[in-house]
Amino acid sequence: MTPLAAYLMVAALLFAIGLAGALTRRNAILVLIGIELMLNAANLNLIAFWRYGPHPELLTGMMFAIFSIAVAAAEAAVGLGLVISIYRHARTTDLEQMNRMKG
Amino acid sequence: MSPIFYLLAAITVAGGLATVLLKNLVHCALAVTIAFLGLALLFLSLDAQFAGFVQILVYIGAVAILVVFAILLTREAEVPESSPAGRVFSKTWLTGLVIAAAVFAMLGWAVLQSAQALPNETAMPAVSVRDIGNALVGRYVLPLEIVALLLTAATIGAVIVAMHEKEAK
Amino acid sequence: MSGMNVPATIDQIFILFTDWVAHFFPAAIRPIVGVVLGVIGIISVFPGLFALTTVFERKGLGRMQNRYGPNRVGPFGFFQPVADGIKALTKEDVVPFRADGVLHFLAPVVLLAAVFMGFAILPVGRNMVLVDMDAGLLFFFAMGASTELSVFMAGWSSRNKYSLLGAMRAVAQMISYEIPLLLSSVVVIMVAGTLSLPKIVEAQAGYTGIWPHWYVFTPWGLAAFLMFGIAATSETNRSPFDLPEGESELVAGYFTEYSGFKFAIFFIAEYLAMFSMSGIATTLFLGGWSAPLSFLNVLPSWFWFFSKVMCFIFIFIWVRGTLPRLRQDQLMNFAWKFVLPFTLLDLFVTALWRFMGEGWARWIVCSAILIAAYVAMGRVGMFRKNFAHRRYRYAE
Amino acid sequence: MLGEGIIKGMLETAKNFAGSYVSKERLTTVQYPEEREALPEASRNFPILIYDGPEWEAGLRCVACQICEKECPPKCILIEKSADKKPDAVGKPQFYPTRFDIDIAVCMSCQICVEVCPFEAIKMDKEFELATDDRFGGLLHDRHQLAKSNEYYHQIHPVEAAEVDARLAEERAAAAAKSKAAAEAAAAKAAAAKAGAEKPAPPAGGGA
Repeated sequence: MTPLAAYLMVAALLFAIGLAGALTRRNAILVLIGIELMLNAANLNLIAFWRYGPHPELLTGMMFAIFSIAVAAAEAAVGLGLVISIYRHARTTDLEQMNRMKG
Repeated sequence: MSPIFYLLAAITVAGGLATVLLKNLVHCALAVTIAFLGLALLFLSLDAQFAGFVQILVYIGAVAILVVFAILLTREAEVPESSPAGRVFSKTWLTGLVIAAAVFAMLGWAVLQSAQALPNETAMPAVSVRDIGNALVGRYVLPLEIVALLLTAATIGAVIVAMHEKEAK
Repeated sequence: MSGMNVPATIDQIFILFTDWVAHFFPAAIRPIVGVVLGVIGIISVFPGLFALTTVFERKGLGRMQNRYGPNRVGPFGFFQPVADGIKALTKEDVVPFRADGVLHFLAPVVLLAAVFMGFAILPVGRNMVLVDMDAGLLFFFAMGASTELSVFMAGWSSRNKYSLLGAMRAVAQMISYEIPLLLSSVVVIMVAGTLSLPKIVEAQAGYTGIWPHWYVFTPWGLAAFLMFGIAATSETNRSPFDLPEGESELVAGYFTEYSGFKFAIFFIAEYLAMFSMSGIATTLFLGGWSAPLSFLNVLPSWFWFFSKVMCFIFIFIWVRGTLPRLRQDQLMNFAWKFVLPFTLLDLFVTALWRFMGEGWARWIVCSAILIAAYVAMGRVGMFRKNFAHRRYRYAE
Repeated sequence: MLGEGIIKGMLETAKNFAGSYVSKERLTTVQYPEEREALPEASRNFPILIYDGPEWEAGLRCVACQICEKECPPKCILIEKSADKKPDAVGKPQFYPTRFDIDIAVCMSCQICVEVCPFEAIKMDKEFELATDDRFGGLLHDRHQLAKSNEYYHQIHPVEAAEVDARLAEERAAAAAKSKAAAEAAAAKAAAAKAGAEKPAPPAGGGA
């Protein structure tokens, strides 16, 4: 069986990739995607810990992951709504041009 | 470590990398779907059937589609990012890469440090969807209600934020 | 179970055959052989059914419009799909110059794969299910959800405005109708208490007198069944919800730029999605493979399953031959302002039904609520105004 | 109530579905190559050239006036005028086409050639099964392929052909009367001249 550490390493790698994406890309949508990737990496951790933890029948990690997925979906919806709304005002999704406080 | 795990991990990481590195926005959105799919399969390999299918349903079926819609709705704004050659040496890119690498190094170090202490094998938990349902409306009923409220609020919020402003112009 | 008076050999003939083939192999790989045979069964039976359905659909549509359908190739035109297949295979595979080659190629492959996956959990007869998954229904909907992205891939990679428009329509429509689809199956899950399809079928087994205990014969079941049917028609892009491919306005929607074999794959995938949707509807509401009347149990279970699926197919064809295509705004209004609230109400009614206990009272109360809601939403519903007046909105 | 119309429509199609198996009158289509419906009188496809009498080459009504060639909007007609003359349908000596080609790949069946023809020589055919595997030669019809007898014309457009025949007969009669009158006049003149100068009269021109 695959050791828990392997799953944790994959999750860490994915988290780092998501972080790099969120930090380097200039498009707001891609930043959101990077954040989603980080959330997903966290979910993988939760599921892996649930599976290898002492009391899987209590479903703690699994529940955490399911709620996290639900929250992430809500976050994506609102985030993308905001991006579209900003795009309406500023005609851009480039974060470097979105630094003004007035619309 | 089974070859299947390597395969799934490779798919997931490759999808993630492609998301960050590809230039075309739509390609990025499709690449992130591959990462989501890889993660769902990893969940399945961890015997978390329910979470795996929910992952596919929510991420591939909804979030990826949302992202794609957002990309197409803001298509005029597709600014050509600075050329790849120039990007490698740009300050933002370098800073981001360094921070990400540092975070990964730290996480990896932490994992490897505790690898001995981590459990390597457990019996497969006998968890059915019925148990998950019972837990959701039993032990976790308060979070469930809060999530329900959050989702409703998010739906309304997203609609209002993105709604067509009436006769604004 | 009440179905024990069926001649067991005929009923289980496919299982017996699989076991017989598997016993030639070493014990270690016998389960794999069984699964492989099941997969072969699925990928041969349902495309075969697809071929037959295309002929029946064209002939049936013809008859509904007072003309003969195809009747030239072979006896009564039944070799028409063979001719069509040869034509599709020998045609040139055209890829637009500016198209995104990789995505253009991947889209039909991904679509067909996702659609085929959905058949894995379909119980086509007693003990005849490839994988009895604990979260079977969720698996089915997860696979259904992943077809949307391949539709988008097809439309976007073609670099054609009609394709893109068709794909966006298809995706918006599929997302909108996925919610009522899921909610109307949640109704069944609530009562059956399981996501596993064979268990849902078993929950509907048994007869009162000669009448079966199917969920469609309850007020909430009928309502959910109708909503499921509407949502399923829309999910599979069938007429009258076929505006993603609307031939008269969008050429062919997201597969405008596909030709030859790739087009055939889209075509097959559409029909296979229709079969799997019919199969799920049969399983959820019509008792799966159980016989419609108790004494009809003498016929094998798989016969009943496929008969019910074919009935659904006929209704699909019948509706296609009758109703005109909706407009995009009508479609969306209908989904969000009628189907979705009604399924939500049905969810509530089902809970009421569950907690009211046996007796006639729950029949009357539940039917009254549903009928009143239906009439009220149909008559004074806000969507009537929007059906009549068209408000133009332009993309920015 | 919502859905009433849908049910009504579904019943209608169901009636059609069942009815089409019971009564053949419901079916609006025919099984084409085996069953054919008579084409209406006014149906038309591509132009043909009409000839009188048994010999197609001798009987062609066309006098190579080239009006149709000039009027044809897509320019699908090619006519070459003969050097010599021969008597036409009415009896006057006229030129005749040594070449008359119509490219039916170009023809758009507008019937303008028929409208402008003063000699009733070009008419529209009803033949529509003209498909060929040779798209250049096979669709370029020469005057032999285009020539169709007057009887054939009567077959495909009986009413129109009868009118045309009546008109031609009238013209022929008029021409005959005219030539007769001319002959008589000539004879009278000749007689007068004979009476006057005792000279032989020139033969009367034109035969009828």
